[in-house]
Amino acid sequence: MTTRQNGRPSQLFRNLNAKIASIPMVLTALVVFLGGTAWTVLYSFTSSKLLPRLNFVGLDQYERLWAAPRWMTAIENLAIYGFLSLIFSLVIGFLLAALLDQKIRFEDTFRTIFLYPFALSFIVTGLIWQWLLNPDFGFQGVVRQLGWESFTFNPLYNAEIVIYGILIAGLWQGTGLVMCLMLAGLRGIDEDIWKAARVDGIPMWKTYLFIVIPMMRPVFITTLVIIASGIVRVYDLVVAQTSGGPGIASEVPAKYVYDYMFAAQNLGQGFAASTMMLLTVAIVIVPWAYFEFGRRRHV
Amino acid sequence: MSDHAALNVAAAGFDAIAEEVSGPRGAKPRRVLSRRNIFLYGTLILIAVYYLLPLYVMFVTSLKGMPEIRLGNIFAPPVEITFEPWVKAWATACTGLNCDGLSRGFWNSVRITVPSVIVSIIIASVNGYALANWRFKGADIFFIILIVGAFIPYQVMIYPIVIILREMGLYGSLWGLVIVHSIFGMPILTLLFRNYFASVPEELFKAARVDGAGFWAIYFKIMLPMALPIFVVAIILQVTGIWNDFLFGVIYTKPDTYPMTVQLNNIVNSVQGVKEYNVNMAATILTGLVPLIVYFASGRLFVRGIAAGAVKG
Amino acid sequence: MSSVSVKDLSLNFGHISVLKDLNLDIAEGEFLVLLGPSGCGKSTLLNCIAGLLDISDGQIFIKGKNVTWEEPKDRGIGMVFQSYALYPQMTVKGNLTFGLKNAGVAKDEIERRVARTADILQIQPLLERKPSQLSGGQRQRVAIGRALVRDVDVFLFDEPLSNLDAKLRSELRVEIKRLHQKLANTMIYVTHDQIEALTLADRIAVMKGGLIQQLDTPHAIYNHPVNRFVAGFIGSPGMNFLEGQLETGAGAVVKIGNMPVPIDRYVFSGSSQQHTGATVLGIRPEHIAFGDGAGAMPFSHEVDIEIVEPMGSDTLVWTRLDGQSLSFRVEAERPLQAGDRVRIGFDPARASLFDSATGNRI
Amino acid sequence: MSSVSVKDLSLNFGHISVLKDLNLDIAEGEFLVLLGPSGCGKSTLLNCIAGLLDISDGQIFIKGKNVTWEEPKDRGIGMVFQSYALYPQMTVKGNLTFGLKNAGVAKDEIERRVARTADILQIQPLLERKPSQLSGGQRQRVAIGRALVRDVDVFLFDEPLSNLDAKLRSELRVEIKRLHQKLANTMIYVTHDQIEALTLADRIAVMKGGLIQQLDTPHAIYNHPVNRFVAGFIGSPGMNFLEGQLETGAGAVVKIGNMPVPIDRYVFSGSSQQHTGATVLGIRPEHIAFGDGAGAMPFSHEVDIEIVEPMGSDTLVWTRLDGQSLSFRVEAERPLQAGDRVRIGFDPARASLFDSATGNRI
Amino acid sequence: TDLEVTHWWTSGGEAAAVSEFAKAFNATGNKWVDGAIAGGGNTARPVMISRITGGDPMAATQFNHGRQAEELVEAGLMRDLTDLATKEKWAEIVRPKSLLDGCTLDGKIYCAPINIHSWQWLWLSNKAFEEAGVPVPKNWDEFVAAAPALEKAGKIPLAIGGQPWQNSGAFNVLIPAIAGKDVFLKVYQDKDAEVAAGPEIAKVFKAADDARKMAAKSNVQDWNQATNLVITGQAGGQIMGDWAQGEFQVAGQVAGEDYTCLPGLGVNELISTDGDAFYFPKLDDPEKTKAQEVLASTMLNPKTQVAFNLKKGSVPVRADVDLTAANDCMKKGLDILAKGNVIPAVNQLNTEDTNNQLNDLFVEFFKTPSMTPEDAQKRYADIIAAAE
Ligand SMILES: Nc1ncnc2c1ncn2[C@@H]1O[C@H](COP(=O)(O)OP(=O)(O)OP(=O)(O)O)[C@@H](O)[C@H]1O
Ligand SMILES: Nc1ncnc2c1ncn2[C@@H]1O[C@H](COP(=O)(O)OP(=O)(O)OP(=O)(O)O)[C@@H](O)[C@H]1O
Ligand SMILES: [Mg+2]
Ligand SMILES: [Mg+2]
Repeated sequence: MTTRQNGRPSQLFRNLNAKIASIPMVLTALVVFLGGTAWTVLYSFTSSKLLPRLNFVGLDQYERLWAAPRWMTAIENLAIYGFLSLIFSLVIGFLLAALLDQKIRFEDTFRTIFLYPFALSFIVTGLIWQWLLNPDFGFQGVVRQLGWESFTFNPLYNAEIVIYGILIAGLWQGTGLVMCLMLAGLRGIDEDIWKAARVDGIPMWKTYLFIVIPMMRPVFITTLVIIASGIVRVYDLVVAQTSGGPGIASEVPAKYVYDYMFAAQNLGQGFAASTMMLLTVAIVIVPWAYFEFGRRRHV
Repeated sequence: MSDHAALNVAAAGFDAIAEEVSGPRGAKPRRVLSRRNIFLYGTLILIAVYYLLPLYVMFVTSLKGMPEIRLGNIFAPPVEITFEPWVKAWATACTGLNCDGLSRGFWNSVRITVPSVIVSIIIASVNGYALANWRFKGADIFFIILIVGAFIPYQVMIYPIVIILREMGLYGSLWGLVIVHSIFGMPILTLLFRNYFASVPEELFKAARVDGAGFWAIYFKIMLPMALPIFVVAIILQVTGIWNDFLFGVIYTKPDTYPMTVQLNNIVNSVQGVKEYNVNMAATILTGLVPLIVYFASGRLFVRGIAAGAVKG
Repeated sequence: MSSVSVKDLSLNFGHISVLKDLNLDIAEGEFLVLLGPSGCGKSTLLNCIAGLLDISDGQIFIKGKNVTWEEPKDRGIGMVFQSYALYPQMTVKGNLTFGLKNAGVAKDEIERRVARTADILQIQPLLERKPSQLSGGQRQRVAIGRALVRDVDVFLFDEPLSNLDAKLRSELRVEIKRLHQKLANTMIYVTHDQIEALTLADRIAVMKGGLIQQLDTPHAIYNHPVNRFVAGFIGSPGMNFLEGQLETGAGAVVKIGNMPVPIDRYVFSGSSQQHTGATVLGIRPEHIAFGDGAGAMPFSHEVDIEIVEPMGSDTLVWTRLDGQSLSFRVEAERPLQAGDRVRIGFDPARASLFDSATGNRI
Repeated sequence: MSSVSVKDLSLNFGHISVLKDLNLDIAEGEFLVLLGPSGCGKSTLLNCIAGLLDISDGQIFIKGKNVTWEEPKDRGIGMVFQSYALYPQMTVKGNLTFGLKNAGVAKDEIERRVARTADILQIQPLLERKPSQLSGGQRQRVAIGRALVRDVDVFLFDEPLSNLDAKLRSELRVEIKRLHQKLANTMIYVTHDQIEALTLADRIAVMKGGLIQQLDTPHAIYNHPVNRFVAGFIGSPGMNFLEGQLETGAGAVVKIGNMPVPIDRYVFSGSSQQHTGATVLGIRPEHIAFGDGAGAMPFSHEVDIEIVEPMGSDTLVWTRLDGQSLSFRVEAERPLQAGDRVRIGFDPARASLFDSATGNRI
Repeated sequence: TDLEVTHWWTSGGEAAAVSEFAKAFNATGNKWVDGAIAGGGNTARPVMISRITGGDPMAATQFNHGRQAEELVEAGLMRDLTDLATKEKWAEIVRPKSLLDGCTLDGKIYCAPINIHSWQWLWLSNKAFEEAGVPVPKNWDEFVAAAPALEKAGKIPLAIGGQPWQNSGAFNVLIPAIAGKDVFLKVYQDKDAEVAAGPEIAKVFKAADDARKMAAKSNVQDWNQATNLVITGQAGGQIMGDWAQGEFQVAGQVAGEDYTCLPGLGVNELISTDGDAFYFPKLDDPEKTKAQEVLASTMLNPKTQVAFNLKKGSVPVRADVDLTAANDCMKKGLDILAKGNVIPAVNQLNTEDTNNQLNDLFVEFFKTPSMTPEDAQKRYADIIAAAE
């Protein structure tokens, strides 16, 4: 190893500019995300109320969390909402993209129509759909006015199905982006694959199902990350549409966190809840992120 | 042409003549109203109606008077068009003692959005560039943390960020808010930029290094001019995201500088007797107008940019 | 009966006319190569024949049947693509059988055909692998297999070898040739590599700008190109072109600068009398004699060697004649160096003359 | 003094060792070609020399100066990339001057150098165009110009021609050769095209798996490959390999099947006594005589023609000897057909013998 | 000097009341910068807390006094008003004394109480009962009995907004009304879980069960939307604090004529002494610090107190003001107050955490018909047992 002494400069100062330029990212990652998370986890073991204080109470906050019916409802809702919204966004987004990919006229117009809700915030989305689903003025009211008196479509006021009412709004807002991603993915598929399938006499739907979709794996993964990160954080939509009601039927974890941190002034409880959320996310995401971004190198 | 070939042509010519009379010729006829087209466009139009309905209802409602709303059908066009809700939403709706509607919030939103978009995009694009092209040791770890950070509910971070900003002495200033937006825009934007710059041929980067360009020279002179599509995507995402933000806007500003969304919330949630749906809808449309215009104007670029940056995992 | 026949085919993309009134007849069992520079419409023509593009005008017959409006799968064709276009998530076997299953072919028949195909292409050991686990050459073989297994009469190849490296390319070229000898199917093969065209084809259609320039046997195209474009496109190292003046009359000559090249033994396509004036004389590097033999040629001259390019099996030497660049081929063993002065010569009977203005052979 | 010198260079990507203890000395003004199959580490080596990759171990000297840890710009090199890597948003002139401006070269000096470079490469009319408005060959020229304008001693080329079509490739090859003759700079040129290597190189380094297999003149590499890999890699159409048994003693022979090939005139690299047993005999297609001359050769045999590949200037004929595939080259004019029975022969002195197990020349 | 004041009073009556403060403060030559945040305390409080802890505080901010701001005071972020209070003799003029106690920590006063609110009111629409053909009830039991008639007339018997605090609030009103003051104190002051699980509270749950059946059809969110249902005669009644009176007033309705108010639900005439208070975060700017004092004393100024409370529908914190302008309902309240029939406010007894748990429980109870009163009571007792 004589060469090592041959003036190999310190690794620290190689690409110094790149490192300097990355400081905002490094700080954000370390101080805000990692630090903030660690801070949150730490205080979840305390009985902090309005202000964070280090009076440790062990796992009390967690015990209480898992005994709280509202938390359980929130988890259940997130599971239903998350699962369905994942499935439906992907399916609808893909179907829309596939429709638009048929060399249709006015593609731009249709695409813009499907995409524009994405420009609106969840708050606005929630408000619109609250209004459309209002039993007196909305769909139900209109159908009843048309003479079908017994028609009932009242998701926001029926605890059993309220989460689906939120899902409708969420899908309306988000599928456009999914469509866009899928469309980009479809356009990236080698034209020859389509030709090969046509020569083989494979019907269109089979080509999509068995050939194209499996080829779009990276697009699906990117999309999945984007949708999933939105789902975990879903809050504004629920607040704007139902405020968690009726009762606690449409509570979600992020709202639980928020309410306990600020309304109930029980930071410890809020932090415990958010730690649980983070833990779940981490279990799913970290291995994936490592696999996806950590190991692969672009040559 | 050799004889051999000429013979072939002649022989084939005879076969063909008989068929030519009967057989199909030219482009395959395509009926405009084929079953496929009816299905395709039918479906598309139906879905388009579904997507447009809320916008339509908002718009129609905002042009009606309250009595008409209470009695009528939300889908019916207004019998009597009134612009009063718009005027009220923009200029006179009250929150507490402030009765100037959304008007004040508009410029506040602009003042918040413009620097936030610029700063967050600069930071993210430099990050993406450093990650894609200068891969120094450990960079990926930070990136993974960043990506995982995209899943953290914003609410959880309010406290830590309040503390961080307080320690930096930036709490309550515009720059504090800009930093917050940069932080929360960073994961997705960095991902976009990183993917985009990774798709730029590495040789270009190498050529620039041989040409003696350093980190910044390559960024500004080589990468930036080529990254237009992805910048469009980033700008669109950030403009809409920051414009639509409520949580940070309300926490990190003051009444004088409340963005439009906060005022929208105030108008919509300050119920005075009955809900004035028409004013709410007008206010909602007004607030959403900027992002909507951005989308309608640049949808095509958005799709192209997405294709360039987002899809390559 | 011709196997594939294209009549007055036109194809436009919007306002751009890509193929113009094209006619082509391919005999049963013939190996036809479509050769031409990039963008000349080769793939477009192939796609029209396959039914993958809707033509604008004209008719297409396959085995005497008018298939102008038929779906690709009903045309009795198999196609091999440049990028292989294998279904990446299916095994090799899956790739081979997917089309057959769709067509409802019976199970044991599928097995039989897969076995036969795998046998012909020697891909049995690969049947359970995914395309990503194959080398380029293996992928190409599987792509051919996918066409083969369909048991069709006409094979269409769209630059099937251009993604491979030179070594593999020459190996697979031989395999395709063997395959054709074994199967005796009609094959239409698109390439822009003239070596492939020359080695594989029964006949070559040289295309340019959506038109067929020349349709003939490799030999005819190589030795009697109808115009300067074809002459230059075929042959590597390429034909030398020398600008000159054709002077007919007593002892017709082409004057290169002030050197007269006697062309009385040249066979004009029309009558030589029609042509005088600016002419291009084309002569292939291997038809230029050098050293001892050169002096015996009807035309010979002394030149300075500029560049020597040893190519292993032989050596290409660059020189200038009347200031115009000229290359000739010598055996690898000749000890030549840049700067040497040597005598070269050629027989104008082996040359081609083209009209300077139109580029057509005269 | 050697111009570029690489000592014990190693490079690992993570756990994968790509270059292993590599040594290389390149003389002033030499044209060295790095040749090898895809993935063998050619580009990696070039990038190490250019300073674009951090090496794991070893040292690099350019003009006697240890540049192991220098920045690329400080190494006095110019580099030309496979994909041209022109800055798409700058004009040609912008591309040429970018590096000079970065280095703070004075304005009139920049103008002077650009003018000179444009002159050498004849790209004056293109200076104001954007790369997207250039043809492939023009882009390549600009890419070379970008290296040229830097006025450096060492040029690095990474497969600069592989994106071009065959015609253009052979033209530009000649231009690069001319350029080298004019500038007399040191050039290191990466390619996997053996024709390029043979025509351009003063010396060729044949690489495989991160190791240099043979470093020698084109002639030596073509005629005396050190192992079967080099032998097979160089030459197109490729060398024929015939498996056989080496039997030494009175009149050494290699037995191909039951045909004895006398090899008493073959020059062994070591002592022939050391070798017996399984041996591969390599013979190039152009060294196989055919027809009248064949009988006179030390070894000759009658074979059936399987495939005839006319390649324009000459024809490649495929046959079998002892069931093993064998090709030989004949002039284009010979009227041969598959199925013909002919006599072929060769002089074992022109063959190469390899150990079957190790592949090394014996 | 400009002072920014944050609060969440954005309904019609509330805004009118706030403007009285602003007018009075502006009259002192300063300027009231209004920082209303709509959406109730849950939206506004995080903003306030963040800004105070973040070091960019407003000049004054509303909090329900009680325990909400305790920690901020302990952290030294709030201004000590003791000097001002001594000078202006708050201890003497503010009644009941418990209000000032709520502002006091370690003998120092940190906030200015501005009104007395009581929760224990049942508001009834005379018009609704007229249309249903039944007399206006005089107490809870009559009200429950009248429910079927109201329903038949197509009216919602009881209007309750969907927000959690309205549901738990209604329940907390039912406790003293049905089970009496002692039980109320045992549960909330002593946190006696046994009582909470006992038969007295079971009766309250029965009543709550009635209430939720009557409220099944009320589809509104905000409390004032619910009040509006009563004002327009679409609903029979609403259990809501005295702030509802502001809405009746804004709508131009007259107590006794258009609507009827029953304190303590007409059963036990008790009222609580909730109240709003303003806190004054510490500021660096001495000008503003001085102005804060002016603001505090303006708020407690007798004239401002009257003007504000008349609009707000609450009772002034000082006894020495002229309330002849007060209406029927407010007078009833003043009477009860004078008699001393007061109970402490739930807010003062419970932490926000406990309140929030109660909110969760009752919003679920009121909106989930399948949840039995027994189950709910069990959970109720658990929450009381765990409360501090
Ligand atoms: N979908 C299309 N729309 C418009 N023009 C097209 C389309 N497809 C091909 N073209 C044009 O038609 C011409 C012929 O294209 P084609 O693909 O047939 O060329 P090619 O001979 O196969 O070239 P290559 O050797 O590069 O594959 C080109 O000029 C091309 O630009
Ligand atoms: N950044 C990298 N990380 C890991 N492995 C790499 C990287 N770059 C190259 N390699 C590996 O190093 C080996 C040599 O690569 P290199 O690019 O030098 O090959 P090459 O000889 O230039 O091939 P080609 O002719 O295809 O350009 C390859 O096996 C490649 O997979
Ligand atoms: Mg093509
Ligand atoms: Mg390489």
